[in-house]
Amino acid sequence: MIDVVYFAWVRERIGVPREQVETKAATVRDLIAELRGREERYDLAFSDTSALRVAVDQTLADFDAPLEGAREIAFFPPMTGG
Amino acid sequence: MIDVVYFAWVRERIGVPREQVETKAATVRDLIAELRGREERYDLAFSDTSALRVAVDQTLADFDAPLEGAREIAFFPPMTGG
Amino acid sequence: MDIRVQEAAFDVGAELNSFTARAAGAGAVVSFSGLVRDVNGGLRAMTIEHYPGMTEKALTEIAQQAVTRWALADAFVVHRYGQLKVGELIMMVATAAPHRADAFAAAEFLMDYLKSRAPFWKKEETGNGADWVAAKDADEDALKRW
Amino acid sequence: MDIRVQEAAFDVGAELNSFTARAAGAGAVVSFSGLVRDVNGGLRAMTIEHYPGMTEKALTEIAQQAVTRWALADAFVVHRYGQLKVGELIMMVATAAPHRADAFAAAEFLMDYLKSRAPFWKKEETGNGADWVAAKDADEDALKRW
Repeated sequence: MIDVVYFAWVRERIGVPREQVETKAATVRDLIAELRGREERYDLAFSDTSALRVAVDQTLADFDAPLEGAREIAFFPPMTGG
Repeated sequence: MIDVVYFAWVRERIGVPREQVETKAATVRDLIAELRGREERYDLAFSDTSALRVAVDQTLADFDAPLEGAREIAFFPPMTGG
Repeated sequence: MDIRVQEAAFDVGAELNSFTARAAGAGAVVSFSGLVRDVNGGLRAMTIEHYPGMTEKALTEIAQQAVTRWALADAFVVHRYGQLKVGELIMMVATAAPHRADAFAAAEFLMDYLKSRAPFWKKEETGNGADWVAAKDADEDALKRW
Repeated sequence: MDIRVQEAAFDVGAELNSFTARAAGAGAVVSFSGLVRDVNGGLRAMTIEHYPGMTEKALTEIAQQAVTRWALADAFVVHRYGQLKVGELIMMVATAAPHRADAFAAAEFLMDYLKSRAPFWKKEETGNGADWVAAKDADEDALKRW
């Protein structure tokens, strides 16, 4: 089980801010593929990964980052602070 | 008659902050030559013009600046504000 | 080093005064503050979402990098989240160093990284609805100079 | 635009607050403040001499150049003269612009020109007597980038 959290329009498209996901995905990219297969709202939210960023355990990561040992995966658009 | 003003160590070497000078000097450089001829304290203060800056009527100028029409000439070291 | 993420408004003058008092030996203090700006007219409110936990972690890492790289005497970041009105302060950074060039460079570095690497997202609400602010290529490009 | 040359101390936080209130539409505000620093230990006091009349004129020209070149919403300079103690504020500049890069560049430009083109001279008093601070080549060189 892994915690998956969403922010900004990713959260709005998926409809929940956080959920627990049962997965055997090896990488972030594999997890995205799994989620897209679930329901249309996921397919829509993850349709353009170039518009997405990912954090593994609260550190920015690549889509190829391994999930082994990870507790929390976050998906969100490019940040716009400041 | 022209007002000549001095700041910082130039003022200290010459011993007065301001004086009126009767001169027919055509340029700042000519005025410096005249002053150096007057007394040792002027000769000392103006011995190294590379260490001096000049303003004509409160605007930074070159040593070749003409004095015609000028009312106030200021001599001082490079500025150290901020 | 003082890093704060808060919903409450802050007083930029009071923050600068207390930062300056702490860093008085440094000689040079630079501050940057960002305010909600109504670029196209009609902005009713801005809502800032963030990633609790990661935000503080990312800001602390960015500030520590700045302190190390420019030998800062001190650094300060405060960033708000929640709903803000036009003209309200969004955030502030401050840096203190012996020389002005270091204080300026470190403040610009902090801002560039904060813009694109700290997990904040802005949503703007106008008469035509609400939209997430798109990240600017220029902000991502700004990181390349460091 | 507000340019002040004064003997009295000033409150950097209060000045930043009133500048920010005046420039609220701008979005980005940068401030720089300089404090008396005891670099080698033993500094008792710093005395700043200036050229009344020319100082205000030079600062106004520098600030006007900054406002024009970076389309600033506003600019502010305050610089003290007279006797100052270690840790006291010497001066402050502030700039306001729609974008942070302009506010930062204009503040750095103001500082570089103020350092080498505004008629202020610093004298430092230590246990070994008093000496005029020498201008730094680096400060003159800093002007070349603009």
